[in-house]
Amino acid sequence: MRITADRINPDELRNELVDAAAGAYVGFEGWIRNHNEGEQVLRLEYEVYEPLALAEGAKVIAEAVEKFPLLHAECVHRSGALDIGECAVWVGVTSAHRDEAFAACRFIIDQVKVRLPIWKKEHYVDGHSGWVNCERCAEHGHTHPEAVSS
Amino acid sequence: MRITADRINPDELRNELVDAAAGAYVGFEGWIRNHNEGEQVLRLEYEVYEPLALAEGAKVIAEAVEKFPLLHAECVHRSGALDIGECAVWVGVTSAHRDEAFAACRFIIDQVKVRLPIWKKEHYVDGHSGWVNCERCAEHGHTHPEAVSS
Amino acid sequence: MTKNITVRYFAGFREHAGIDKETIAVEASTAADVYKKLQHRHGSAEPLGHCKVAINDQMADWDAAVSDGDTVLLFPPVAGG
Amino acid sequence: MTKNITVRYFAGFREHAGIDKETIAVEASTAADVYKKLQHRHGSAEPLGHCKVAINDQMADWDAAVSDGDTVLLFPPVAGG
Repeated sequence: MRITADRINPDELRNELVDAAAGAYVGFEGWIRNHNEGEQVLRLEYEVYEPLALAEGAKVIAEAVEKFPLLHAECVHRSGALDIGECAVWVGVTSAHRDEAFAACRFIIDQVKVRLPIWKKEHYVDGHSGWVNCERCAEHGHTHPEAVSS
Repeated sequence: MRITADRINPDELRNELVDAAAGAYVGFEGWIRNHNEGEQVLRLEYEVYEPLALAEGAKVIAEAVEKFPLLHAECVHRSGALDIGECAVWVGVTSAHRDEAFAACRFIIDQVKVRLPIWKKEHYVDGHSGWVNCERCAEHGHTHPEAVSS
Repeated sequence: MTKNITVRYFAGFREHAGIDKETIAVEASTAADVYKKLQHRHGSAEPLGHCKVAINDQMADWDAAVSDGDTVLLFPPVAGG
Repeated sequence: MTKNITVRYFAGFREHAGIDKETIAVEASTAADVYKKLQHRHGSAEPLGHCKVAINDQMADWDAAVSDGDTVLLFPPVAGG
């Protein structure tokens, strides 16, 4: 697990997973969309609490390696300000066969999204901004600071 | 759908799918493993009947676009001789959310493997070679020319 | 009825037949009939259900009718990826 | 029993509290107790179940015990990726 303030380079990361015993590589990338829940997004900031994001991410990857017969698995998450189209998170997995590569890649991104102390603040075209709720809490909408007064 | 005798460049292909509305990219790559069913593989040849591989591949991608709300989907398959570690097939899919990107990428590679007129001949370390059976027929083992005499 | 059919062999079928193409005069109504007539050329151990066929560059079912002058493409089990 | 607890706020909690860290003297047995005492600082509308907590840089359950001198990290709902 890695956290970086620099642009993610999926090609370079993929090459780190190369293995002559690997028959399948599955890569996932989360890109910054220009819209979310009906709002036009201009740019985005990730706040990451690194010590625990790294520890929890390493745990997620270790769980994937235990669950599935993998050769390699890695995840990199951005921190700081990102523009539309930038890669916010990359997950890469290699294995002998594709079943486990797909399953493990999916497992890792699902867990990373709900377990790592990472927060996303979207800045919208109309000037306001908001912290995006986690996926499990999505039915409650955004946690705009205005909306959570005591 | 494309067939190429040249090295596949996943990074270049991925960049063709970039879209500001995309939140998820899933890429699959099939790599030449150094082993298959207990045999040490030296290198591999793909025979492709291009007119129908292209037509059937385009049909598979069109089916994926109909089944799932995708932004873009593409598949490239190699022909000719490949060495261990080379990318034999690449599938890339972009969509707003990751569910459909994973599902569509999986759908495309599964269909490509069983529907396109493409054949794989493995050359083994011990000098012999054999045509690899399709996945659905895998329980019958290799179709070595010697083994299919009339 | 005897028809002139051009048959194309691929992969293991071609290696087994030793040629990639031939035109034969054959009594056949369907693609499956053509396959059966040529079993000795392309490895009869392979069940029909594992193989595919195309007629004039269109994927076809084994029970598709063949006409005089057609080209029948015999595909052994595929293995892309 | 009153304990000295250092509390760290993240993301929306930090913006709401207007500070990222403070040390308070608080009567609390568990992490949940600390959260409840500080509701006015970090947006009480957020149910505990949506939030996470760490004690001294270890992820913890809300019913984990807090000791004098601990650092409690309050995480609003996460949204990686």
